[in-house]
Amino acid sequence: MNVLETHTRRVRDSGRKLLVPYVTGGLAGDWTDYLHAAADAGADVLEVGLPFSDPMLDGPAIQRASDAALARGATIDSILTDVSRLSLPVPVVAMTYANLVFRRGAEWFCAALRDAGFSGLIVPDVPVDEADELLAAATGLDLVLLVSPATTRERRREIAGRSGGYVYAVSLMGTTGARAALPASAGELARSVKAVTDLPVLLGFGVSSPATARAAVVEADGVIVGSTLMQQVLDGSSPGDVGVSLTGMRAALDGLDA
Amino acid sequence: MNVLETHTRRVRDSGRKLLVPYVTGGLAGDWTDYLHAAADAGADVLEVGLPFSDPMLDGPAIQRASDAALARGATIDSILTDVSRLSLPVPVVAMTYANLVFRRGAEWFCAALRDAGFSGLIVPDVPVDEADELLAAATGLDLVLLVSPATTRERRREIAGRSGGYVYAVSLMGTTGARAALPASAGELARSVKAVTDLPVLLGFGVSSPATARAAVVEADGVIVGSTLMQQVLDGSSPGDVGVSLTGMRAALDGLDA
Amino acid sequence: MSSRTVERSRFGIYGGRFVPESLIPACEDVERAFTEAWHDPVFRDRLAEILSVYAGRPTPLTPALRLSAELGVTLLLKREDLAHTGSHKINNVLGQALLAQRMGKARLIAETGAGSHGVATATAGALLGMATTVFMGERDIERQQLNVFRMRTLGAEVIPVSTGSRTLKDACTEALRHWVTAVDDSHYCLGSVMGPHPYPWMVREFQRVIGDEARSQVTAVPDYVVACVGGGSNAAGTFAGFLDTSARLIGVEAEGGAAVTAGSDGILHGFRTRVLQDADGQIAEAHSIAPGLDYPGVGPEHAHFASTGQARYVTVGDTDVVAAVHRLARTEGIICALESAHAVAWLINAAASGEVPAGATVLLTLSGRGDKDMATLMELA
Amino acid sequence: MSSRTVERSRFGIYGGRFVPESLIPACEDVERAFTEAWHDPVFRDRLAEILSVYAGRPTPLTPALRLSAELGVTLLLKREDLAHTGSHKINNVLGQALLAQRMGKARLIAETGAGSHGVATATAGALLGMATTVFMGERDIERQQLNVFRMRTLGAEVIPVSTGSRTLKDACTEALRHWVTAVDDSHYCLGSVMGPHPYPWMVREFQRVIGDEARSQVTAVPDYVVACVGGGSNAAGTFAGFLDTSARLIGVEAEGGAAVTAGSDGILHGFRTRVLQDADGQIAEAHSIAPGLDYPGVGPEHAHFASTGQARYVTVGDTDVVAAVHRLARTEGIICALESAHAVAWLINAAASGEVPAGATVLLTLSGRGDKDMATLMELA
Ligand SMILES: Cc1ncc(COP(=O)(O)O)c(C=O)c1O
Ligand SMILES: Cc1ncc(COP(=O)(O)O)c(C=O)c1O
Repeated sequence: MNVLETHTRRVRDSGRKLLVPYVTGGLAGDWTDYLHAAADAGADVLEVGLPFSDPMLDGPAIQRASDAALARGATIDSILTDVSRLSLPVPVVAMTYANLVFRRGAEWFCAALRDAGFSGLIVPDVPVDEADELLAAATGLDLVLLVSPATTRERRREIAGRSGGYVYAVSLMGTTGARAALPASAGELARSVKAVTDLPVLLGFGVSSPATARAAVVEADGVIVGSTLMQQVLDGSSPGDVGVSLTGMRAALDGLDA
Repeated sequence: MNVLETHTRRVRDSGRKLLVPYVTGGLAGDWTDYLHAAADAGADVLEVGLPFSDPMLDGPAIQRASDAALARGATIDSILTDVSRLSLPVPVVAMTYANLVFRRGAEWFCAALRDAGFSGLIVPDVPVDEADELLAAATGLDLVLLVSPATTRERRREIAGRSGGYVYAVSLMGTTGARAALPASAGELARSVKAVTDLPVLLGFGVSSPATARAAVVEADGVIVGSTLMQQVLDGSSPGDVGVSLTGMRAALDGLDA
Repeated sequence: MSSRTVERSRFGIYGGRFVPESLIPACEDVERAFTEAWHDPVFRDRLAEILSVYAGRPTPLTPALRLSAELGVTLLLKREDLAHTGSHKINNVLGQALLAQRMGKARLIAETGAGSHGVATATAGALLGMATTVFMGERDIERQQLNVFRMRTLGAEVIPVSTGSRTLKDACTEALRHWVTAVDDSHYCLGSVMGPHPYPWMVREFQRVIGDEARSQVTAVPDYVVACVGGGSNAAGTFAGFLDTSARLIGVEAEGGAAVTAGSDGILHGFRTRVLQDADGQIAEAHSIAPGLDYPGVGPEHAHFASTGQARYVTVGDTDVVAAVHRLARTEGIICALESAHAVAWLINAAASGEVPAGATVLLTLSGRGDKDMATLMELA
Repeated sequence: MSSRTVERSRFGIYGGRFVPESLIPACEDVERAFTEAWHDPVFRDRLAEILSVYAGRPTPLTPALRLSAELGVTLLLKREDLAHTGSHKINNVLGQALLAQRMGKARLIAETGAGSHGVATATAGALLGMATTVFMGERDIERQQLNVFRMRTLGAEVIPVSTGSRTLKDACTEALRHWVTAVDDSHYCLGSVMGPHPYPWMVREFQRVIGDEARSQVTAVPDYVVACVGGGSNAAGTFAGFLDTSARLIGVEAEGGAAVTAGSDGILHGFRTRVLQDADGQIAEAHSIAPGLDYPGVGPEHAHFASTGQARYVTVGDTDVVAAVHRLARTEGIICALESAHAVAWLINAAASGEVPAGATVLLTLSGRGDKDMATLMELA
């Protein structure tokens, strides 16, 4: 078992709900400060986005964050270098799109991630059917696969069986982006995935507040929080501000708020 | 033989070349003064245009003269009334298009012309083949028919045979309008028409100066002068000015100039 | 001309050849050449071949299922909008251009209103390597810029006409004036069933392919055959296929250009017909949102059909026409020309009023596509 | 998906289904439905019927006599410009819209560049009574205003896309994003032989009518078969009719959008192909005067054909393309789309250089008509 999954299982088994913030790499000069702030606020895993010019599954906030990072000159290299210099208390997972993974080859890409200290990898446009090559290359890294409300029972089983680190349950049929409330599909999806795997199952897409986070973990083992944070950064929030947001969610997950 | 033809033959037979100026009826408030001036300058026949909205055989000068007359409110009625009040020393011929002739019927139209004192009629878009009805209605009026450089020998004979007053030889393939010189076709045409008729043969289209007038009557029995006069009127020339122009042409026709 | 020719040049009391003497030989040449060509299987085969491999004939007969259901009738659309250059005008123009070539002419002259006929003529000129000059009213140039650019792209010279109403009527007058100066090397490629003999007859013959095809495409004679009428060529061509049937023939004029419905007998552009005019015979300006119907006269055969009752002529106004474009677009996915939309608009009204009874079968000629009219419609949107 | 499906989803190493998990069931549904429909004679007859009575198929094969003479070759033009809505896009769209209806979908989603595919989709939506939403880059909206208005007239909603290069690539990305939210009631009607499996295969099958018709229209196998390549659907459809012959297949890309010629292996919009990109894999902006070719990727089958040599891919630049529009217009009376003019421009160059030898027979697909490009050409005039 790889580092990431050992960690996520241990947290889950400890009864703690996982908080997984997402930060777009290279979004700002001090972007890694947002990682530290997130870790300090109680994140269990950190997702670092490697921005892609055509992020097909992302809504406006992460689109704009990606564009901003690319406009600032962020590259795979620069982001991995930045991450390699950090010493973070929790595992770091890369989130990106297939074209960046395969451009110089999945082997090269996975090696680069490992060298920079990443523990896992999420590539939303590489569904399980297309994942063989990447799975083969990702030794030492967990490849986190996604399930969606549209995924059939049979596929849920297959995806959960081949996913590493956790299963990323996409709470709704849509792109990333903050929503006021989680749809009913979210809880059902988490429950149905948990029924076929003992991997931690985390809900993402639309988790944007203590309330939605708490709603999510009624069924799920944790949440992934991205767009709402990136929107804050785009609006000028400091690492400290973002830390405060995450602290609120942490508290909600821990049952301490309200 | 009608009044017009009796007159034109007599003039021709006297050795005098016919000068036939054209004036657009209703072109100006004092438009009939131009008729008087023309008569005073030695015109042998006067052509009065009844303006038509779509004068298919006219070039820019007479188009504009027609538009101006219509814009001033000229009607068949108003022009005929104006003419009926004149007492002119030479015959007056109406020149207009088929639609004005047939609108209220050729019978009505010819009667109106006769009542107003006209002696003849020219309708350039009623060729000989379509002229039966009009010829029947035009008792007492001479229907002047046109020949053109494109007219075949056989048609020339037919047209000359049915024309009254004179034969209107169109000097060139084109619309009315002043030209610097007469084309060679003009003389040939006049000669060839004269070969098949003893009616006077007058050249029109492009006769615009003493020189072109003189060139025309090398073969023809006279000239019709329109566009150049109407252009002068549009440019602000008085009846007196127009009279001076015509006097020059008269002199040229009489062999007195140069 | 012989009395036989005079006879043939007439449709009842309408038609004829009221042109300046200078044009008589040219008209006679065209008449002679067309008569010969039309009896020459080689010419007819060549025309048929070009219409097929170049212009996209036969055009389909499309059942308009959704609009039919809404109107309670069975509507069949004869799709001249699919012909090359986007309207039925190409049928006539290819015929005349081949004829002009056969006559040894090097140049084509045309008038145009909507630009459809101008584009078609420029197209035929390019195809056969003949210079092309198109006269177009300044007002039409403004509202049909797309077509003006298409003509120029095809190599034609477009000459703006600034006289009179600056629309089709004036372009036609100017083209005739120009033809007088250029008969030797130029053929006047007239765009509709109008002008001096033999044009109304010749253009009808070139356009009868619409009606002949439609006749062979229907499974039974329709109850109504409907077409818009500007000069009247698409209607004449359509009607030609159904004259010997029980179909009721309906020609739809623009309310502001309704020569048959609102005009009186007159002579314009070389022929006797029904014309919009005042008491003296001054030609009135037509007013239609459809430049191709913005004409105060109508082909003589239609004036004749109206007088005998062989066809019925009706009008619709601009508002209904624009609505009809949108209705057809949204129900059938076809954006037709504003001209053609007159026929559609009449049917919509007639089906609503019960004038066309439920269950009737209606064959309607869509004379052209609406791309050229988008600027006009955009301004209204 | 089963390994058989993975197999079928590939063209060599290209193709595949690189889409978010949310879209997998939708792609599988489309694949299943299309596979069934394509084996169902009722479906195929219905499609064939609509293509014929509605869209104007078969389109002619026109011998381009004057341009042939100038170039010293025998040029045959497959006339997709005469198809309803003005391009080959209607072939694919009618197929997909019928399929969507069969699948019980109420709505069509599409991306568009030139607007041709958007207009075609809006047309099919109107014809079948389905709501239609079209995504279009803001830059393309500016240069293709005519088509935008046509779509709206047909009742479609046109959504401007302001991300990235604001052209076809971004419209496609946005359409995919939108599809994720609307898979239940909406079919994504993709406009070319690209996207996730089964689109490249399905669209090729719907477009093979071009090649099949052309094959039956030629009297002998041509030496060259030429088509422009944006996504590659008109080329794929044309080539499909000649894959088993000795004809040399030539795909012509825009110089500034030459994914095959100047790109490298990558994954975009759900499939592996050749893409214009930087060293990291960021997608480059394409630049072409022809909005339909302004795309940094290419259909996977073309990437495969290029790698095996089954077809050859070449490029031409904007200047030659504009000249080709004018040359074809003046020699043949056909104003083709800027996209299609790429194929013409290549032939003109290749005939001049001797690359296409004198006497060769060339079949060239004119994918669409140029009306939509008049504004662009006017600016250059
Ligand atoms: C599309 C279309 N339909 C109809 C007409 C009217 O002409 P006609 O009555 O001769 O068919 C025109 C004339 O330009 C036209 O462009
Ligand atoms: C007329 C025309 N041709 C070609 C294309 C390019 O598409 P494809 O390569 O899929 O045929 C387009 C795309 O919009 C088009 O509009």
